[in-house]
Amino acid sequence: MVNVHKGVLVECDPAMKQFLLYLDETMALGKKFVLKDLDDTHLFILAEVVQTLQDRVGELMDQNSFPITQK
Amino acid sequence: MTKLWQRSCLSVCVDKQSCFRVILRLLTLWPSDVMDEETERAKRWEGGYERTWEVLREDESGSLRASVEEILFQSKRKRVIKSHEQVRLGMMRHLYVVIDCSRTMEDQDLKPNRLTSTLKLMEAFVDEYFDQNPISQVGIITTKNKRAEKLTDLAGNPKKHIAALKKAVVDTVCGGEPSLYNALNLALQSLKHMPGHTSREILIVLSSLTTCDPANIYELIKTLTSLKVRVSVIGLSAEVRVCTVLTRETGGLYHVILDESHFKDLLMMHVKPPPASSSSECSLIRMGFPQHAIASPTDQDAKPSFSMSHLDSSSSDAGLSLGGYFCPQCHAKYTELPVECKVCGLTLVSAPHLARSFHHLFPLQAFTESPVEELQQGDRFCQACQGELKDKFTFTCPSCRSVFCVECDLFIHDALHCCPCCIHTHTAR
Amino acid sequence: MASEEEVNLLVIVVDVNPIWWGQQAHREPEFTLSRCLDAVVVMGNSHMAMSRTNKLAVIASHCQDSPFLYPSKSWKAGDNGGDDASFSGDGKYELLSVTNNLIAEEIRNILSKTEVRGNSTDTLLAGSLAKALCYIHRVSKELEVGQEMKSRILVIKAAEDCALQYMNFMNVIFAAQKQNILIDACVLASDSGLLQQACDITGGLYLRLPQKVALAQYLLWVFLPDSEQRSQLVLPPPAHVDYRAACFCHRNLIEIGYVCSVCLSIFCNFSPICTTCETAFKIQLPQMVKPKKKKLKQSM
Amino acid sequence: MMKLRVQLQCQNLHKYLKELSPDILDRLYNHPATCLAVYRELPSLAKNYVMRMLFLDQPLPQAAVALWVKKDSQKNHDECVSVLTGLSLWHSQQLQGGLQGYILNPVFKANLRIALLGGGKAWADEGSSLGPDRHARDIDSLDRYAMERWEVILHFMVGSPNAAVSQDLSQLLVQAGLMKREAGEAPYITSAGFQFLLLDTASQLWYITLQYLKTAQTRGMDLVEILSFLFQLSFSTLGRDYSVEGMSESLLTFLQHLREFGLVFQRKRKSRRYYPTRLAISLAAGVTTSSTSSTSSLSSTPGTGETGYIVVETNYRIYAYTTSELQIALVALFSEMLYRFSNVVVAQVTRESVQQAIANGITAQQIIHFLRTRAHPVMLKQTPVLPPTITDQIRLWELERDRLQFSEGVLYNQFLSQADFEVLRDRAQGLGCLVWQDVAQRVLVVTPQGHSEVKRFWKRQKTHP
Repeated sequence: MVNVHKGVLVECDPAMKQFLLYLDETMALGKKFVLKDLDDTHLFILAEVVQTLQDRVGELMDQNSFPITQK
Repeated sequence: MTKLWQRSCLSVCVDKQSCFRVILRLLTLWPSDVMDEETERAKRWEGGYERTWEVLREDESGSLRASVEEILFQSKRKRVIKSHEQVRLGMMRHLYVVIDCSRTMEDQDLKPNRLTSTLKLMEAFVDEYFDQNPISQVGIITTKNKRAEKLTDLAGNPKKHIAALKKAVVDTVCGGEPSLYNALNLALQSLKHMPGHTSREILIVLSSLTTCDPANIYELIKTLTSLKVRVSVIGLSAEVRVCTVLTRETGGLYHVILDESHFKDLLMMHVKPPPASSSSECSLIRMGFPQHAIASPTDQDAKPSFSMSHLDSSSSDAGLSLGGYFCPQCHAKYTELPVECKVCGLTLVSAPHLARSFHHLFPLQAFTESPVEELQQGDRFCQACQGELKDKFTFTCPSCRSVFCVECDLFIHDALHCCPCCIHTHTAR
Repeated sequence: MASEEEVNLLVIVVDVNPIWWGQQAHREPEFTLSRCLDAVVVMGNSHMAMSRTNKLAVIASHCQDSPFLYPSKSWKAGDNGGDDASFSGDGKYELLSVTNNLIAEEIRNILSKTEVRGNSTDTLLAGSLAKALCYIHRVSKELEVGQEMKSRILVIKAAEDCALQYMNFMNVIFAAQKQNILIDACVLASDSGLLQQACDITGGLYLRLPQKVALAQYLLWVFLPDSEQRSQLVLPPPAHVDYRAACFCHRNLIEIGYVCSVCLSIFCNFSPICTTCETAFKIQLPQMVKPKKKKLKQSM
Repeated sequence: MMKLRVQLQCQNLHKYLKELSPDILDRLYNHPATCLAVYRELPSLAKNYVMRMLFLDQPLPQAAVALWVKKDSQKNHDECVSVLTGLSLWHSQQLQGGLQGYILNPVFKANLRIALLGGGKAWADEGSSLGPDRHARDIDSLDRYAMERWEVILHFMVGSPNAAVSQDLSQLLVQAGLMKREAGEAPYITSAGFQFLLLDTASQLWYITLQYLKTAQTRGMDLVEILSFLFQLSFSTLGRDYSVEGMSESLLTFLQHLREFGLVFQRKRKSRRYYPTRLAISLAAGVTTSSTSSTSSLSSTPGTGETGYIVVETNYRIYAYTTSELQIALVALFSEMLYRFSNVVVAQVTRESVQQAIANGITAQQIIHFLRTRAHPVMLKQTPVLPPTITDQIRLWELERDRLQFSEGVLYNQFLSQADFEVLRDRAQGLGCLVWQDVAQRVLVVTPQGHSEVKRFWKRQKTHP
């Protein structure tokens, strides 16, 4: 029987996908949100987490960046 | 093996007892023997920058502008006015360029390193050389690992040299020590067969402070002098005694570079033909002025033919072409001029080639400088470019009394070589 | 405020030799100097209309002088001309009408003021070209940072070559070649050897007009495109250039000659003393009766 | 939630003209100024084609025209032919021998000839008919005036309190999408507006002009009339005065708008004479640069007498030598201010500041373009003008935000057979709503819009196999 899910298709690089899977496994957003792992660069996720997810990715990027300039 | 002067001094110094004596000798010998007071000042590289602020003067309002403008104007003006008036020049030159490829050429004080920088500048030099000396020849010698090798033979076609130089940039591996003796000797072997009416010159670009020679170089210098070979040296590191002697004895120039632009200036100095030595022979040389035959592609009878200059070259292109220059004596075909006919030995040139060197022979006289106030307010226009005369000084051609601006004065003497107003009289040459 | 578009400067040198044009008026009354100047103006206007950054200069090549027709000294581009008389009051682009009026005015001045001395029918082109080069040089110095300029010179030539000018002419050509300035030549009368060489050396076009009356059309057709467009268009083939040298003694064109090693003078016969620099030559084989027939020792 | 990036599109003149109908074009070509402007915008090869045919009265065989170019430039030739035909500058015409030939549009030909060689009637009354102007303006003051006017508009956009513009203009800015107006409030700048601010003046001007032209007809203006006037203005002489004599009512309104843009100077509203400013004259130049504006244009503000003022150092510092509040505000759009002095401000480009700008809808490309076009003459001397580390870093900061791309969709999986999957997939593809598919796993994603249609199809499919 054909299954139908509403959600959001995420396209990203493999490294970022691993990060998303990690967030999913550790329940970092309080719940599982990956509906289906499609392939190396695609995930299908719950629509409501998109905003939080973007913030988390932003945080990650903040952690990974260091101030290149001194004042 | 001739060690360098500086090097040998140092090695002597190891002997502690004679150390003092050597230093004494250094003190007594150096300034008087090698250079006089004046040149020493110029050679100290700081000399040019000493007390530069003293040149700047504030005007009444405390502004530096007028002073700075004056300096800018002077630097524009800075032109070699030492144009040799009707000195006989060696118009047909045979020049060997010796390029040091020793380990020291890997130094990176010139960017990206000394060798690449030198080879690049040399390409420009070869171009300029043939532009100014169209019926002259150049050969290139490299020296490394105590040996000297010909990169190119003496030849009159810039393309071949430039191709070789371009290849050398990629291929050359620097190594070992250079050998002045071997390089000079190699150049001498070909130069000594050159006819007496041509100049014989060697230009050495030396980076190393040492040389490794198989025999006494001073003997070789004597031979060079007797054969009227003029040797000039451009040093990339420091002044070296043996080169000072070499250039002094043979009547050449010796300079050490300050930076890359100075290097270029020094190289370009060797583009101008040197004054011919008074004892050099003169003769009339027989030359051919072939016409360029163009075979139109529509012409059914036209058959492509080989150019003689391609016969011995192993280059991939077959050298088949329709038109070309035909030797008026033996009708051998060449695609490019100038060339020496391989069949009958006639030198083939085109008239413009000769005309290119005329300006060396009939240099334009320097214009006289005069303040702009001498002109009426309404007449302050440059006769050449029609621009307004804004600078403080104007330049007047002594023969036709026309007035020019600084820029035009420079342009006329550097590029045009004739006064744009004098030409308007029919008596112009 | 550097513009990314490069400046394209065209200097037109028009031969206005009054003697030649006077004779021409008798030969072909339908093609006179004013017709020729009309064509020049059309050419200049078309060039300036092509792009805002295109610039124009016009030089008249006269017998004794080469005055600038445009821009004249007193008038600067961008400056309010001031004399309202220069507006023609018709549908012409203002800049062009200012230019054209200026050219007309200047040419009237020149032709009325200049008195002709002697009756030489040859024009001193080298001087005009030298002035053109100086002008181009100045304009190139006045460019703003980052701006580039391409320049070319179009010579419209009527009278004969002046053989005396050979050396100066050559100097001018080489200066032009060094500055990457094209010299184009549109020749109205007989072929000009000097201009052929100039065009060949600098990479310009040489064209001898088959029909003088169609001058304007030829100019627009052949000489208006700049070097970039020329590479795409089919244009007249390069002219056959005579590179033979003229000997200094008789001005004959020669194929084999003798060149003085000191001053590079060219002679058609062997002589023991160079007439130019007065050098005595060493004669390799003095016992020969006819040194001319004997080949001199060649430099090997 | 799905970020929609509004990219500011600047059309060039040709694209704009091509959209006009042939009879409007023919009417436009009735004015020499328009012909000259159109001619200048042609590709250089096409300009030569026009010149070659300008004085011919007979059509030329098409085959002969094709032989004008060398074989390897055939592509350029085809381009020229399509441009000339597209703008109906030339027409095909049957020759006597039955060959196809080209002949220039007679109206265009006649008017271009007039522009080049004279004849016809004058474009505009020059001010001399009014006698000399007692309040004559010199070029410098005109330049100042133009820049002031233009900056007022930009100030208005960034919401400077003392910048006020007319109702017409603010309406135009809203219509152009550069500003937004919520009921009862003052208009505020949009993301497109930010992008607009970072363009160079010529492109800004051209953008506004195009927007103006689009709305002109709704204002009851004659497009041909104002376009002709605009081109005529762009070919006029700086520092000369022209008279308003003989201008129609709508043209006079247009003149007032131009006055507000700073394109013309008019001392008083009722003044009988006007002076075009450098902005008007560089309008035609802006047409050219705008075609390549987003990437390569080097020009800052052609002809406005303004030199660049920004120095960028490799340590991410920006030194802006300017006293203009507006320019400082523009620099502050994507940088953090460090120090302010009387004639220079020092700012720092940081990750946060750039990301903030990107969040406002400005692209990295636009920031780089802004810095490049306003680079100080000292910077212009070096190649590349901007330090590559800075440009690369700004681009990287932009890319950072694009690590994830979201698209809403509906996932279909667990198909029983390959055939079922393929039927549904083909249907979705046919509807153009297929976003993603994996044949091996039998998974597909369709857009939410297409979902209902696909679902209906699938139900039908199941009931009527």
